[in-house]
Amino acid sequence: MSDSQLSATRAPSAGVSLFHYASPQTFFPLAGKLLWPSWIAAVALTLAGLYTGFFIAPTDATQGDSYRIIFIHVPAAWMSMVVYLAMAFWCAVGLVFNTRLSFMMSSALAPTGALWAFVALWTGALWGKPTWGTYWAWDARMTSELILFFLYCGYMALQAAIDDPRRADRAGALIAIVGAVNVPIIYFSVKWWNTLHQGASVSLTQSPSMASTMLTGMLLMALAAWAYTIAVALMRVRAIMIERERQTDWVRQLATGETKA
Amino acid sequence: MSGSTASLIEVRALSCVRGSARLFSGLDLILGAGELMHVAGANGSGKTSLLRILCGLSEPASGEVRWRGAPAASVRDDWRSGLLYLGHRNAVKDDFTPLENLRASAAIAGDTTPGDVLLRALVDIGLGARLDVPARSLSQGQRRRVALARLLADTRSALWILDEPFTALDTGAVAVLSRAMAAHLARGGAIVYTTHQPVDINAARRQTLNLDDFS
Amino acid sequence: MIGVFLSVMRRDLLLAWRRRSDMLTTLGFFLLVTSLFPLGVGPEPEQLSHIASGVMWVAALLATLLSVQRLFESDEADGTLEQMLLSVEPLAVIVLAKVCAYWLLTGLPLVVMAPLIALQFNLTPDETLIACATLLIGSPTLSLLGAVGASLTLGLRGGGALIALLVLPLYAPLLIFGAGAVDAWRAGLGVQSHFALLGACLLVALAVCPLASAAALRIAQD
Amino acid sequence: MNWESASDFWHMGGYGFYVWGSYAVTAVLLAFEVWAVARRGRLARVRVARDVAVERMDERRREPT
Repeated sequence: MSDSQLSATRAPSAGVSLFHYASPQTFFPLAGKLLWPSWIAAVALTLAGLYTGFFIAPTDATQGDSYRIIFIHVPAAWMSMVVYLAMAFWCAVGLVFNTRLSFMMSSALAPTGALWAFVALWTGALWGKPTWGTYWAWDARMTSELILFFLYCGYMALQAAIDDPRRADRAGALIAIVGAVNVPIIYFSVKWWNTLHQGASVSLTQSPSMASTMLTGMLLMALAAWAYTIAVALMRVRAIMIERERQTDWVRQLATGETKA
Repeated sequence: MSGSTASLIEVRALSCVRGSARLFSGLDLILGAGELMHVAGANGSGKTSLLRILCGLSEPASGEVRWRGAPAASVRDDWRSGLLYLGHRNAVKDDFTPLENLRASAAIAGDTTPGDVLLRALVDIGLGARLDVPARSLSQGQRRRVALARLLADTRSALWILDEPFTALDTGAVAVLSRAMAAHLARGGAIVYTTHQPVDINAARRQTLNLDDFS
Repeated sequence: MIGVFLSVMRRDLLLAWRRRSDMLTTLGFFLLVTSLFPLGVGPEPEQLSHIASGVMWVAALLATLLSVQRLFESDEADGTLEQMLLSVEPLAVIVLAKVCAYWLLTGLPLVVMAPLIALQFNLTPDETLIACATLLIGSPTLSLLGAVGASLTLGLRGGGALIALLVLPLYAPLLIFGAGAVDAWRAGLGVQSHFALLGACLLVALAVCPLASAAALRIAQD
Repeated sequence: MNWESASDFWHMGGYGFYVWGSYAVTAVLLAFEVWAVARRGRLARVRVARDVAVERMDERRREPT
């Protein structure tokens, strides 16, 4: 029962030098190089996914064409969880190795994760109306998604409320990690509650009529969502780096165009 | 008192950033047994920030703090048990009497000084007549004395870190405190303090650190 | 370690005793909120007994949220928190002592008052017992999670709304397990699993929350 | 090919509102996010460039004295 492990991690670590790209200065140009491939992949995969989803995948026997919402709903729901885990991962790395860049990564991911959670909720509601006859059912997935959305909001609100960037990073990291520990508990509890109160809900992905082309469309869209998330997070982390490091020489040279990145 | 090196606390290439302002940088200091260090500097030069870094409440932006020759973060428990910090806030509860306050502070610090020593300290610092009065009805200077009584009762700490200890004290209390500081130095302890009023403390070895030189 | 735990707890209890009237605020809030529900949803006994445990749990949760944000406030304001951070004793133990004192002052009274509310909401004696037992096991977890929120938002503007946003999502599982027990009992199902899960939550919170809260306090004071 | 005509496509088997409601809102949100992030990056650079320019002006002003 000692907090010395936790507080000891705040000391500068000798291991930092191992992470070559952990310094904002070296990561900035790398992020810039990765940006265009990510955007191209995002656009290409989206086009391929939409074409497969709308023109190749057949109409579903039971749900009709309303099922085509899952091409964004399912990837959005996946991404909202993946992004939260990625965020918590970067926060943990930041706390352990004391790397500023990790905290910047997690702040860069949060708004996109919240966006995906919102999209999952929105499309879930619009899919629920024709399928369940109601926009909002207290279904286990939808309820956990809603709580996940609130977790994102809490993380961002906490960071926004703290002026000192170092305190904002660390306090945000702590709540992100506590949240990540809680996500499985929340999902389990909501699922458990749900089975007690009503019958099992219609499952989106386990529908027996799921044609392989439908699955292909969904996977393509999921990959597109990955690419988009990477691209937009890289863009945002570059902006954050400039904002946070505005007093350093490399940012000043960058902004005045004296060296190209 | 383990540790073979002479220095009690040592700081290398320290810099401190608060918000977006750089308070000081490139600061080195070494403090050994029996030494008194007065930290001077203009308002906002980072005196309080330096003291908080010295006791581990704040992390420096860069640089290193060493305790008895070892990196302070690696000997955190020894570091904490070897120092006594009094900030400009008194840590005195309005609803407690002076003695209750002193007992609570000792308990929080993990200090097992017996009750009669604490009582003696309160009497020595001139609060003998006000032992049963809640701190709420004490004057500003008397509340400060409640906090400072910890120093008089302390025999455990090697380093005292005092942020404006003389503020709000009358001449009698200043004399008591400076005697206590001199006695601590004579015992082989060290003191880092800030002050706005010139106070003569009897010390064999003294240093003055002006933070304006490092801004 | 036990010494510092007991003396910090005694200190907090004594301080609260010197300001007895503050203790009643949370309890008053709890009773008031639960009493307002029948006015909002109508006085049908059947309906009231159906929502009783949910109402009690939501009220307990809000009452905790309202009071827990002051947990570290006065210690921070007068500089005691700095001394706690500098203690030789582990900060997590000090935090745990404070949370225990806090629970005795705010959580336990709610549990004691719960039968009164159960009476108002037309619960049978069995159901009352179950509702009180869930609160007894669940409210310490509310206090522990609340302490993490309180230390993260210490000294921030808009702390009240922020702590709600941070902590309420984490309260969801407790609400489900806690309020669900009475429903399960009424449906003729066993309530063992509810209590087991509430107990598991409490154990996890006991292990994790004091450490997380201690880390958050160090961050807040940096 | 699933669709007879463009209007058939927009009709989406009677589920046009739900399907296009989902896709449109998602598209708008993503577009907004990209715009906002690009703007944030641009503004950050502009602000740093301005700070540097102000500092240089200060230096130049001080030089003659």
